[in-house]
Amino acid sequence: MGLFGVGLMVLIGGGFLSLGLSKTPKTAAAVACFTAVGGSLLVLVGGLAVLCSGSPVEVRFAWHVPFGSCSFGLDPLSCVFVLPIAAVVAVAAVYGREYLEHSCRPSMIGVSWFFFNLLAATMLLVVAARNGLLFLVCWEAMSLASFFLVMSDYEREEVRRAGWIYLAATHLGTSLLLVLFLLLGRKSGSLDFDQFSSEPALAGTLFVLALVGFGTKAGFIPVHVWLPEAHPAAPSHVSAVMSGVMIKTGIYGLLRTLTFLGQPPAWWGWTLVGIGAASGILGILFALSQRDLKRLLAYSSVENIGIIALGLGTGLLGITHRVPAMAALGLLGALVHVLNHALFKGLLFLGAGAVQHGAATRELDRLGGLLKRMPVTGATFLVGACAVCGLPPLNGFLSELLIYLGVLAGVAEQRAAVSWAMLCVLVIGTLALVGGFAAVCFTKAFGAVFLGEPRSDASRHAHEVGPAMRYSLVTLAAACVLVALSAPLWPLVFRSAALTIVPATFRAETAAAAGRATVPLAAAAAAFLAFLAASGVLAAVRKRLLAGRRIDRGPTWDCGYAAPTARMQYTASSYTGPLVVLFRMFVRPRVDLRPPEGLFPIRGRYASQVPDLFREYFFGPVFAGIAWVASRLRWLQQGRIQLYVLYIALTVLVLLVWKLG
Amino acid sequence: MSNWLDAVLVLLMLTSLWLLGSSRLQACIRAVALQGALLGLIPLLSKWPDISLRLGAVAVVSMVIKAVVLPALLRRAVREVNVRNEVEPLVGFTTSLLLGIALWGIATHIAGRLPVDVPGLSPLLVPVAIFTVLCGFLLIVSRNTAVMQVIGYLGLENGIYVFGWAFAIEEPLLVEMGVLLDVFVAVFVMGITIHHLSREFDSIETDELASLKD
Amino acid sequence: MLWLLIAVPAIAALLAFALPWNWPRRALLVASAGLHAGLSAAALASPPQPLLNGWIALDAASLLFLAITSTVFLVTSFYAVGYLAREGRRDPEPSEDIPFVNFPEAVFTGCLLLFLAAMTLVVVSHHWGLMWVAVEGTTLASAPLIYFHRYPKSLEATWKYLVICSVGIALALLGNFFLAVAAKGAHLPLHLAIADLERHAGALDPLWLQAAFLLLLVGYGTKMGLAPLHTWLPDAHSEAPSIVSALLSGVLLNCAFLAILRGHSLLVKAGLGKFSQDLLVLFGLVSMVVAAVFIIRQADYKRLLAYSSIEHMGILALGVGIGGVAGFGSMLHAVNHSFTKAMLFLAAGNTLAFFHTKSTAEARGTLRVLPVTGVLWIAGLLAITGSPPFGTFLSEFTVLKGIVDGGHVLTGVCYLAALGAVFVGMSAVVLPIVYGTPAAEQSAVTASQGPATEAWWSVAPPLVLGTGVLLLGLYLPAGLSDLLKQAAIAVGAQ
Amino acid sequence: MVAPSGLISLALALALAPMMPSIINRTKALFAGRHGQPWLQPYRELWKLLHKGAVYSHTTTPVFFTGPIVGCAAMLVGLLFVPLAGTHPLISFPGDFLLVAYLLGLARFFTVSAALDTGSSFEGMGASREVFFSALAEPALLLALATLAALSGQLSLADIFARIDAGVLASGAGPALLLAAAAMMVVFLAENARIPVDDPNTHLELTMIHEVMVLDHSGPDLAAIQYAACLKMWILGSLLVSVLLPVRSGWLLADLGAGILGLGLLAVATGVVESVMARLRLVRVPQFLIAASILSIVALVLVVR
Repeated sequence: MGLFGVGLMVLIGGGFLSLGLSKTPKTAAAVACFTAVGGSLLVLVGGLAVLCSGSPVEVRFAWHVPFGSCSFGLDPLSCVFVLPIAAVVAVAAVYGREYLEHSCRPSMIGVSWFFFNLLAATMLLVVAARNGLLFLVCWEAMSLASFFLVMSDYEREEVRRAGWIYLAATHLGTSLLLVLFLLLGRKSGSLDFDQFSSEPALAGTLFVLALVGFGTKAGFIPVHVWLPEAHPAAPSHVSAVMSGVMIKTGIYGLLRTLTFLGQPPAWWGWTLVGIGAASGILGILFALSQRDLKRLLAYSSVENIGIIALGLGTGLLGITHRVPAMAALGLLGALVHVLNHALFKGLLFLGAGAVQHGAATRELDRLGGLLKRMPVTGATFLVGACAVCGLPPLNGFLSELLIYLGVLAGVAEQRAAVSWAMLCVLVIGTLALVGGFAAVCFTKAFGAVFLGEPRSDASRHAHEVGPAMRYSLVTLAAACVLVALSAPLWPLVFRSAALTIVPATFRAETAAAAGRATVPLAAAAAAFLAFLAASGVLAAVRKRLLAGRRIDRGPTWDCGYAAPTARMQYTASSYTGPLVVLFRMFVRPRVDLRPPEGLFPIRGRYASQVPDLFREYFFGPVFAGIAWVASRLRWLQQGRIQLYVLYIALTVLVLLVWKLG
Repeated sequence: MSNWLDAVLVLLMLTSLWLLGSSRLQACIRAVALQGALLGLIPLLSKWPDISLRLGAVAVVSMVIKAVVLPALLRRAVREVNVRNEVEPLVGFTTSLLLGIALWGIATHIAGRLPVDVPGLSPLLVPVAIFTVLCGFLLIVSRNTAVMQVIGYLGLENGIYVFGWAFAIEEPLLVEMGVLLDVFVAVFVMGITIHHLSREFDSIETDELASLKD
Repeated sequence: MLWLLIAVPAIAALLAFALPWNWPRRALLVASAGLHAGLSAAALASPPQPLLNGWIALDAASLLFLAITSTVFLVTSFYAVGYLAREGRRDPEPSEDIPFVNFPEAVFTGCLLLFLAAMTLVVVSHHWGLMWVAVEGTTLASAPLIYFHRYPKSLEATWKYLVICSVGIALALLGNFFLAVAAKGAHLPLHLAIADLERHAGALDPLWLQAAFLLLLVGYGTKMGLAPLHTWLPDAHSEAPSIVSALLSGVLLNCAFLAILRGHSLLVKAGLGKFSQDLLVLFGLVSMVVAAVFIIRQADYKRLLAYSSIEHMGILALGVGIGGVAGFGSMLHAVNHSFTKAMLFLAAGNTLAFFHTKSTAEARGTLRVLPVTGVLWIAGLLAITGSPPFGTFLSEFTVLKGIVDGGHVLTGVCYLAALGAVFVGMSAVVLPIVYGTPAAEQSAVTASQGPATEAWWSVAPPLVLGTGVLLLGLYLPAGLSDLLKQAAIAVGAQ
Repeated sequence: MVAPSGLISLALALALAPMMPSIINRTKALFAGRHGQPWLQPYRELWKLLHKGAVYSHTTTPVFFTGPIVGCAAMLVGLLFVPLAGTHPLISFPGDFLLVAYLLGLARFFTVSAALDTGSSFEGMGASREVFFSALAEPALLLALATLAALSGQLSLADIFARIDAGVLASGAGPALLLAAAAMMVVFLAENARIPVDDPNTHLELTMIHEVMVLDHSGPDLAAIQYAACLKMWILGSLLVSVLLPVRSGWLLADLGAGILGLGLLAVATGVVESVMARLRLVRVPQFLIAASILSIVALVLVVR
């Protein structure tokens, strides 16, 4: 806890320092970056210490506000989230220092760093808070810090819109959390977590409140709408932090709430599984139909949150039906995926930032051939892409494997029930489908950005990013590989965290089951090594075979069509065209087509974009409806004093007659 | 003296109806002045014969103000802005009268709900008071000129004072302050109105005054 | 001592009317504001003896609202000095788009001080009649302030303010008479001293008491701006000079609220608490919803702030109606709202002075042209919508806690829905004001000589208020929270 | 767990995998009334390619030749876990079939990337179809495997197939098994670029899927690709055969023989299908694959109920 506290101090202090130094941007950036890295490393060490010792620590100070108390604590569950937060923040800070130099007005750099450090600190405080009011204050401070970071490029209209949507969404979500905590603290009258308790009658309500309130931050469908707007709008190192770790605080909140609610009934698990399936499939469908690289990544975050939800749901069902393996593997899968997604999504967003920095656009159909020009970015992006598709030999595979095994373990127990088949179909079908679609999505992303020929001058003249950004990319890529190769470690590290959600009566057997999870993971790690070895050998053989043979270079085989131009390449949109057409029920591209006409057509035009289904057909109409009703009611205030006096008279009469009559 | 008091109350009620029914500003001003005078009579009648000096003084002062000063001010205002001598109703006079009858019903209903156990108090008093207040409201709401709204406001005040005289007579501060306030409001409202009429707009239609809205 | 509280501003007002020179008058304004603040501080330290056999006294509630009044007034008086100095320099011919054509400054300052005196009287008076007179006095003193720029719209606003408030006040007078009747039924010595009535509350005639409360609620509610009696409020706030709007919203509404609270506590003491609580909750919810309706897509930022005041008056009423811990929350919210709203109106004043328009469509991008004011706007938005770490969050949260603990499901849903709608609507309007792209000419100006330098007097006072709200969100001094608790108890809201 | 006996089936797989396409081609030739190519033709082609130089496009990057390597390596590692009929694979652990499935995915990812690397619109088109169809095929395969897992109550291929013997068929799980097998057959055809999904020996790039992706590969790279394709067919084939051919004698040689025989028959069957069926229109293919998923879902419900 000591180290943790010091780290927080360093983070916050650095933030204020850089705010004060904003007259001299370079020093401000240097200070903030240094403190961010240092602080998060301290925090990382502190968190690891608690995680390994497995014994929670708490500190409490008085706080002179009603119902508030400054009580912080670190238990395994918190630390599971502290780990990725600290790691991603540190890397993003190193990256951001160089990134901001080129992309941010010097006068704003100090402010931007202030909010960055604040965001980091508040995220850590959220997972460490042990008092409802404190949690809410940190939670909202976190949202506001990230809101200001999203708005940092506020000259652009779409950024302002994104910021507003984000602010509105997070605020509405939070208002549900207020009720949640007040209901939890209702019996004891105190808002300290250790005083929380839920009346059985209310548990369902509380769960729903938590699901929607925290789901809004986490990005569950259908309350994900802010996510694809805000993440592209933010500076890339911020998107990495937001998408990589900030949305995970929503998952943390959900888990923390579950620890108060006791034995979960079956429908909680089913709800989570359902939401997970919806978020997973729709999220990846929206993702693969995007044309903006960062929007694509944002939607893919929705998909990954869906996978986490699948794991949680499986785990809860395991608890409900007392299937130890299912509970353990499901929860472990979810938690491990939290870490994995933080790493590879952070990596991908940083990569996207590098692409934007190098080629000055995020439009997939204007990019191409960057691998030659930005080799490091390209290679690391490839690693991230494989990881997010859950492919071996990378970390993404581990968490999906755990979740698969959790479900199969449940079924293998031969509980005869159709609902188990349902579970299998939902979870396994979703994971498989999502895996396939993710492959589509990220071959599209990687191929369109880094392979083939450049589709625009900007990308033709792209240049590799500077050392700091390269190093941070490489660091995260290496982290993905290392997590994968150290697979058997993670169940042991995360076990105690997963157990905090399991009711005490059921802990022992769950713990045992969690221990058994190391076997497949160890085998998987071995397989990874085998694979790496095999590809190494094959590469050597190929080199050996080609040594001294004739190697020609020529144009790509164009099937007899002479001199194809770069613009004739298969574009990203046409690449996913068939899938989009197959699922046009969900993915509705808005096409603006002006075909060439006449004998000598001057120009034609074709533009298509995919608006968010739920924003387009649900939230948009609802908000418009409310505004419409409001505008209808405006005649109440239409300026005639007679009417105003009439209101008073009627009020008096009605009240007198009603209350006395 | 209670039947005298009742007579005065009935007269009050009739003046209110007269206010509702008359189409001439001058007539309305006269009606409101009469109301003021009748109002001054109430305490004297209800306390007859033992009338303290203070009571008499207050009664007289209020009579002077309500029956003389304010009507004079109103007339001056009307003269100054040389408006047509029309009331310009939003609601026709017959309708207003019918509404007046309805208001009388409501007033009696409410009064019925509010029993008073004060010996020697006319049963007419509460309904008449409420009725006068409601008529004041009706005037403000249903007439289109600023002056008529002032008149309506005065009618409403008169209604309230019926209460004041009847019950709160022992309450020294209230009444005097009330009188004081009447003067104030009158002065200010009139000042503003005259100002407004003479300077900004060249009519006293309150339609002119509907530019601030949503 | 108590006399001084009222006399200082009153005498200063007379002096101000008399003084022929500008700067001494402005000095007088600040000086008397400071003195008043000092006196109320002293009163806080050691509550003075009541006067006029208890008709003028200071209980906890009075102390609280007195503190709010003099603090806000003191802070705004600094703004007023700079404001008057600037307005004095403007060219005199009247026109709508250069709005600042002044009433003689003397009248303005004098009325400002009289306004303060009247409000102080409202706060300290413990006698129904006296309080009523004082409230009427605030109306009369503030009317000329609203009419400060003499053009038709401000005239119209003043006219509506006067007529509607007078009608309301008249009903309050009727309410007072009803109280008298209620007391007469109980054969009490008939002077409406609050203390006496509350002592014999049990003996009062319940029917007349309820009727009286209805009338008092409607009457003073008109002044406080509870929907649907709020109609004067947006017009007056949008047309008055920003300092006046700040005082109207930040202080005057509280005074009217205090008057209603006195009635509420009387009913509570008479065992009719349920009656008044239900009414307060009803009016609170209606006000919040109505405010939300008009805040959505509001085209005039000063009207926007006015409607937000209506919403917060709703919250105050709701909190007292719910009672329990929510009563405490509502007291705290009164403090927070006064500071925040004053700050926002002052920021609006700076914006109006720069852009010469109240239209949200044209006044955009303050962050670029008036950096500090822009920051004030965004901070004010977050504060007024009750986001942490501002004090308003604490108070709204406390009110919600009262609702939840009381198990009022429907009320809670409406409360949260209204708050949510207000937040979404208000942020949609204010964010462009802060972040939007300024119109061509302003951006040209900014491009040529950088963002406008903002005079200290125009930014320091709102900054002070904002800091206050922020601190209240992070730390609630024990003394203050005790005062709030006692105040809530004193008005029967606990 | 590790079973040395797995080495034998591994060696057999490495050696015999190229025979399957050869058998298929002979069958088709038989139906077409031709004599057909020599039995060892695939080996000859591999040999020839391995001794050639290579031509690379200016456009390409290292991803281009990494594709075949990764693809081949993935298949080799996959083979470690795949049992043939009753025999035990070299390694097995709970969930190994998931690893195999995802290794196929990895191979696909890189083959597709390599195709996109050339920047040719034809290869882009092929890549697009490849990922599209296999994304739809993946649930069918995994759900079918899940059915088997549920049926046997085991989580590793070895244990699963050890439990699926005549006894199981007798115990009334037959229909479920058949449905799962049918689904796997569809996946087998789709993944191996066979009619009715793809046509390995069409000559029009516009209609190709798998072939068009490798147009630009040459020399050892192409050899790696073709060998990987054979191994892939072997892997999916032996999964299918292990379901359809419940011979669990316990004698290694007998089981192996049965398995290889089964693979041969599978190849013949594929050839027959290719000869008698026409290729589906591309827009029909998704329905074909989704139907496969539905088959395995039904199977799953049958088993778990």
